[in-house]
Amino acid sequence: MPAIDYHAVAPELILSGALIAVLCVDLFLPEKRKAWNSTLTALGVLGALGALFTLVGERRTTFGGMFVLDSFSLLFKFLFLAVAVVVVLMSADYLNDSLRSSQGEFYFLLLSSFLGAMLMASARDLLMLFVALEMVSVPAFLLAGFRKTDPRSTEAALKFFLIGVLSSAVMLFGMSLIYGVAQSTNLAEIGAALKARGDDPLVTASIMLILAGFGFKVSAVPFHFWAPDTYEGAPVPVAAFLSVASKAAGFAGLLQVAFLAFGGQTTAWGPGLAILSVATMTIGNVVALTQTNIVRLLAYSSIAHAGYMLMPLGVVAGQGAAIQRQAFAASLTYILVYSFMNLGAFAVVVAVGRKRPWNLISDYEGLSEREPGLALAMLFFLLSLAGIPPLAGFWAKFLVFGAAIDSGTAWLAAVMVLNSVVGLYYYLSVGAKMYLRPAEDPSPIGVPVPLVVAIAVALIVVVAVGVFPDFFNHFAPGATLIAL
Amino acid sequence: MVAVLLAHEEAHATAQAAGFFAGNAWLIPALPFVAVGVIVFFGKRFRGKGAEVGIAATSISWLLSVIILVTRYVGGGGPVVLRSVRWFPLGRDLGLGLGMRLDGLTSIMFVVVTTVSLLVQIYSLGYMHGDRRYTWYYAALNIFTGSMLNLVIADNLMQLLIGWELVGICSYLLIGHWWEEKPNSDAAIKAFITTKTGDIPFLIGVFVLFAAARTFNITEIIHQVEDGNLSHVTLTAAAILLFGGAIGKSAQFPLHVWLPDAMAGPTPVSALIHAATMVTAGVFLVARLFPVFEASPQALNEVALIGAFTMLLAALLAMVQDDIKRVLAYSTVSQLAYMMAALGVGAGNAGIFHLFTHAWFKALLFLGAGSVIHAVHSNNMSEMGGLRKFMPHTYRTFLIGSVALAGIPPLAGFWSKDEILTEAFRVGARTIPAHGSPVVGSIVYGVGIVTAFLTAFYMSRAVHLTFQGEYRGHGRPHESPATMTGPLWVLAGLSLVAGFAGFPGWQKGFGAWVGVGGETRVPEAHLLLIAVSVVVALAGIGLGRALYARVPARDPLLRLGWFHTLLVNKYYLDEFYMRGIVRPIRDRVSAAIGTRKGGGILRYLQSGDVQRYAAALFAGVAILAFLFTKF
Amino acid sequence: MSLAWVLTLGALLFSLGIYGVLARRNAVLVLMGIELMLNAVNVNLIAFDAWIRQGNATGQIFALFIITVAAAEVGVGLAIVLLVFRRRETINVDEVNLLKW
Amino acid sequence: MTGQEMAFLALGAIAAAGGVAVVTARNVVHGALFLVAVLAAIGALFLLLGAEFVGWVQILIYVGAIVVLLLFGLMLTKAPLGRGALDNQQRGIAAIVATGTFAMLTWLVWHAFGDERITFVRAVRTADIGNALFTSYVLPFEAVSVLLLAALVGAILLAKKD
Repeated sequence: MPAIDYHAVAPELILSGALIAVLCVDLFLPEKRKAWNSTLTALGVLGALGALFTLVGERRTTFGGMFVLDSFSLLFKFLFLAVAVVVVLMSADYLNDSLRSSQGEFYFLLLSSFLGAMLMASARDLLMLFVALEMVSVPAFLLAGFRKTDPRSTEAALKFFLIGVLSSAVMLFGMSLIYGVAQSTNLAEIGAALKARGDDPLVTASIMLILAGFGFKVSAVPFHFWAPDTYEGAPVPVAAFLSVASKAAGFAGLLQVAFLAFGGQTTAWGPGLAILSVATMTIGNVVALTQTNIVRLLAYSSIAHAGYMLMPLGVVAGQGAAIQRQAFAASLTYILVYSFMNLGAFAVVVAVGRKRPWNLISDYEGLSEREPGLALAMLFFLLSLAGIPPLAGFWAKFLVFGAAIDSGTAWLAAVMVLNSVVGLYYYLSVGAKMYLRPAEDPSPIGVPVPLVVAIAVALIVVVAVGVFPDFFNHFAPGATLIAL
Repeated sequence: MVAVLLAHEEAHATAQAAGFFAGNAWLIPALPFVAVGVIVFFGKRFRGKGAEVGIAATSISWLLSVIILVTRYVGGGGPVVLRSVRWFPLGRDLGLGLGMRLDGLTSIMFVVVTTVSLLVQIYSLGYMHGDRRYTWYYAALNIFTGSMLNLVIADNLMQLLIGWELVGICSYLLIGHWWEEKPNSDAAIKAFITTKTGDIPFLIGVFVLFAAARTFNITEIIHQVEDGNLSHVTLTAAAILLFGGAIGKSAQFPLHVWLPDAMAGPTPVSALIHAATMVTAGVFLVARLFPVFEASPQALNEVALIGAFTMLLAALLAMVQDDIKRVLAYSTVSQLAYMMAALGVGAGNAGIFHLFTHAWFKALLFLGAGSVIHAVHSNNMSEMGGLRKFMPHTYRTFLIGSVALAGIPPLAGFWSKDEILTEAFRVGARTIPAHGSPVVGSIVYGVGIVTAFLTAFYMSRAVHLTFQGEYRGHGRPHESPATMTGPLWVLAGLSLVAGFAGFPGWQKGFGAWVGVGGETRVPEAHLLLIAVSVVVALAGIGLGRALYARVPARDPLLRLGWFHTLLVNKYYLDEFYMRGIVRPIRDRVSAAIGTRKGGGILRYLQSGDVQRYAAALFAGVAILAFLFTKF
Repeated sequence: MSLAWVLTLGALLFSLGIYGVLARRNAVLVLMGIELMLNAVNVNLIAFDAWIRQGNATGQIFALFIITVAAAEVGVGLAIVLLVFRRRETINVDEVNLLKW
Repeated sequence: MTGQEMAFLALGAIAAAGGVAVVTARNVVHGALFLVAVLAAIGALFLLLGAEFVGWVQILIYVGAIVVLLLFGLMLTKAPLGRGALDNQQRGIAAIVATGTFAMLTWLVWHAFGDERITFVRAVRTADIGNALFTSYVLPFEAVSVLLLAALVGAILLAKKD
């Protein structure tokens, strides 16, 4: 029996402890003290973060190769925990209305989902990947329907659930076939077995079924339809969680599967993903142009960004190690940067939603008068999402662009540039509303401290990374799964 | 941050030899940005609400600019100073840096930008006094100044692009400064959309150049062009695409429509951004990448013809405007077109010389108009008249600006305009070798002469309608305070003398300092051509005087009949864009993808029916299967 | 016994599940379709497991996990369906379309 | 044809026919009962393939728990009867998609595994499964336990009236 490396799983253990603690403590909290749940959750996340710091630079394998701790998984775990902190900060105020009494369950489910995401980053086995994926999804289905009295919220949960379960069934079918072909569920062993086997239509079909499952998770076209409906209906912090942590978890899984298990089949999935990414960014951006609801706009924008993140994976087909590494780093960096800018935008939406719960874009008219700081922060997030230098989003796009150019697929780079211009229109139209239109109701909104902190964290990352993009060079290529 | 950047510096050898001021020219764009930080965070605590911070920073930048220009370039030029820090290395050969390329062109632009910015900021002390967003206004002006200076100093296209976008954003923000009134924010949005239309080809052009040269560095790109490493087709494509951006930014036909509407912004902003600096960015871009354009006669001809067409088109429109700022706006479009046309016929130095002189008298005219508007609270010349008595300083300076613009010697406009016309004539007459076609040279000369006549006419009209005759407005106008008239006199002085910088025959004159595309052609005087220009200008002024000396009850231009109607309606271009392009595209796009109102693909797919989503999911798997297995 | 026959049964159940998911409007029937698809996966896994004859029975364990997760999903799904029913008086999924475009 | 093959054919026929009945039944309760038949046949198939423990779990959990849950769901939501009430408009598309998927998957598996036979089937002892579950697979096992807890808590929260 293999000894268990408890240190390697310490962050996950702390997180599980925290979620059990939240569930139990909540039982004894009087109605007035329910807000303590958020403090407890935040402490748990910070504890896990602390444990994670002790693991920096380590490379450990435990549970028979099923759980691997390396720079890749560390990077994602830091991301997930940082996102968790921000989401908890966002939720603290949001939950103070009708949802007050079920705060304990909310944080419990949120932590379970984050625990799944943490496991996802380390999962090097199809079985583990599947369990982690479900662990991210199942609590998220429930969270999406958390506003029980709001028919839009229940509808969001239903759609999310049906499409989610359906795509995991599709993915599982692919996994079962891969298991049959490779006779193993370990990603590295699958990679070796598939390399030996060569081209086989069954293998490509299975890969495609598995990619469809991840396509749902990262909301790539045409697996994206649930996303706008669900984001709009779900509580805003949950939408933020879905568009950031859940999507990043999907990418964590996708990158591992693509490079570890299917690294020998790049010519089979590369071109397909390239076309998928083009469709994703184009449809996301074009449809975003017509939106009137800010959350829906951000949903389509997050679809478009999934396209940008997928693009590096689309250019690796038949490329050498250097390009593969570059593409990998580009995708990874994009996910990191996107997470913070999108989270920041959602945090602003939560803040504005305090007064205007319908989240219409027209609610942002004159925001610069009502809350100058909030408007400025939102402007920064929007500009970063649009890829305006010198903010973080620009560098992310630049890296992806560079990967496309260096791999000789300049047409993809051109499509991306055009898409960025389309994106600029709708991001800046929100900016123009904030700065160039009068406010209907000029009274200030009042942003509570946790939200200020959440926005500040995101803003600092977006601006700091924008000014010091070199930051990435310290770890992004180092976080290369592919030992090339 | 600066310190960190310097720590990683990869200084070029020239930087050491350049001397302190030139070596540290990066301070010039950096200072306004520092000021922005101070204004945004502490501005309201200052006595002057942040204005003094901006003015102080810009003054230092101005001083540095002048020192650099005088010590290095006046009297025959100095070596190009290159210096850069790597900002973000990437991949095999991608990489971005912050860099500076200090040459004659840069230092001239520095002086233009900082001087006008400084004067405008001083002027705004009076003009914007008591504005509700006063502090923010100064912050925006300083972001603009810093960004424009960054655009000018940039040694690579990415950095240039950053400046390019930032000045654009500042421009929209400042056009919409008084956004409480809807037309103002509409104008800002129109400016945004129109210039962005030009920016799309511009972006693609940058990437075409990058893909071909595999570098963003301007100096290296130019070297590669000169070594003949890049194919003719690539360069033509790149040049034409890049020119798209210049058309948008410098308001050339067919994207000129945003500039007149941009007059919705505060008048000092118009003087700074929409007359003297940002709109010249397009001209600057062509000059900066002149070797790229030079390598492609087709592209050069396009530049020249667009310029020739725009100058006439806009000058005609300027004749029929009642809003004094719109007269000046169309005049700006027309004069920018002169600069473009000059570049198009290969006379880069003449074009930049005109940019230089134009900045002074056009900023002067705008600020003068602002002073008038400040006094009578209206933009319409039909509500002015007789202001000469009430506002002597404004009148005199405005008159100087007008005469300079009309092209009467020895004022500034005469020298630069005449140099452009002479060069165009000589290209047409084949007396100098040119890259473009001689026919194009002749066209530019011919249209240029007609435009010169029109320019003199509309300025004469504007001066008469505004300052002569009887006052037709409300209340009793009064002269503006010294913070406003002071800058007017400074600019008037510059408008009087700036032209001598390019005195024909002066070996070490303007052309030698600037040397667009590395060329230092000494301007030559051609007495017959000078005589023609002067006669034409005097004729224009005379006609204006004849028609408007006594303010007629009915505008005599109405006698032009249908042509007048056409002009008043701006050739129906706005309607054409709206009905012919914007609306059909918008309708078709929204019909295709579907909006909350219309039907379409989106309405079918994103129908809200989750099982249709599921069907699409399987369709996706099928498409993937097709792509993957390549049946 | 031929492996491909068992796998064909898996493919058949999977396809029937797809039909159920796409064609049924009652949410509970849609869930049944999904159960069919998951069972198809289990059939594949067990068949491969028997064919591979490896000591650690990975396929069987995978199938166990799928059964467990499927149970959890059905629980969650029914809770959501009940919630929808309480708000809308219907569980026909094609009538639940407030959110669109 | 061996006995094992005959048994497989019989069970496969039950599962296939039951599957068709599940997705076409006009009465929701009948649909659920057909599902029981399919699941039981699959459970038996697992036993046949030597997966004893999984076979019994299949029958216990699916038939004993999941179907009962589904029936509760049907009862609580007053599901109507009849094809029009149970099927939506895209039946044709669904049929095409399902047929296409079946054809493609069948071709793929026969192409890849047409010659392979399950020759020797040894029953895996339940003890071995348990051993594996609590050694190499203990991490996913624990993870699934958290998942079940989350599903439980969340489902109760959503389903309870308040």
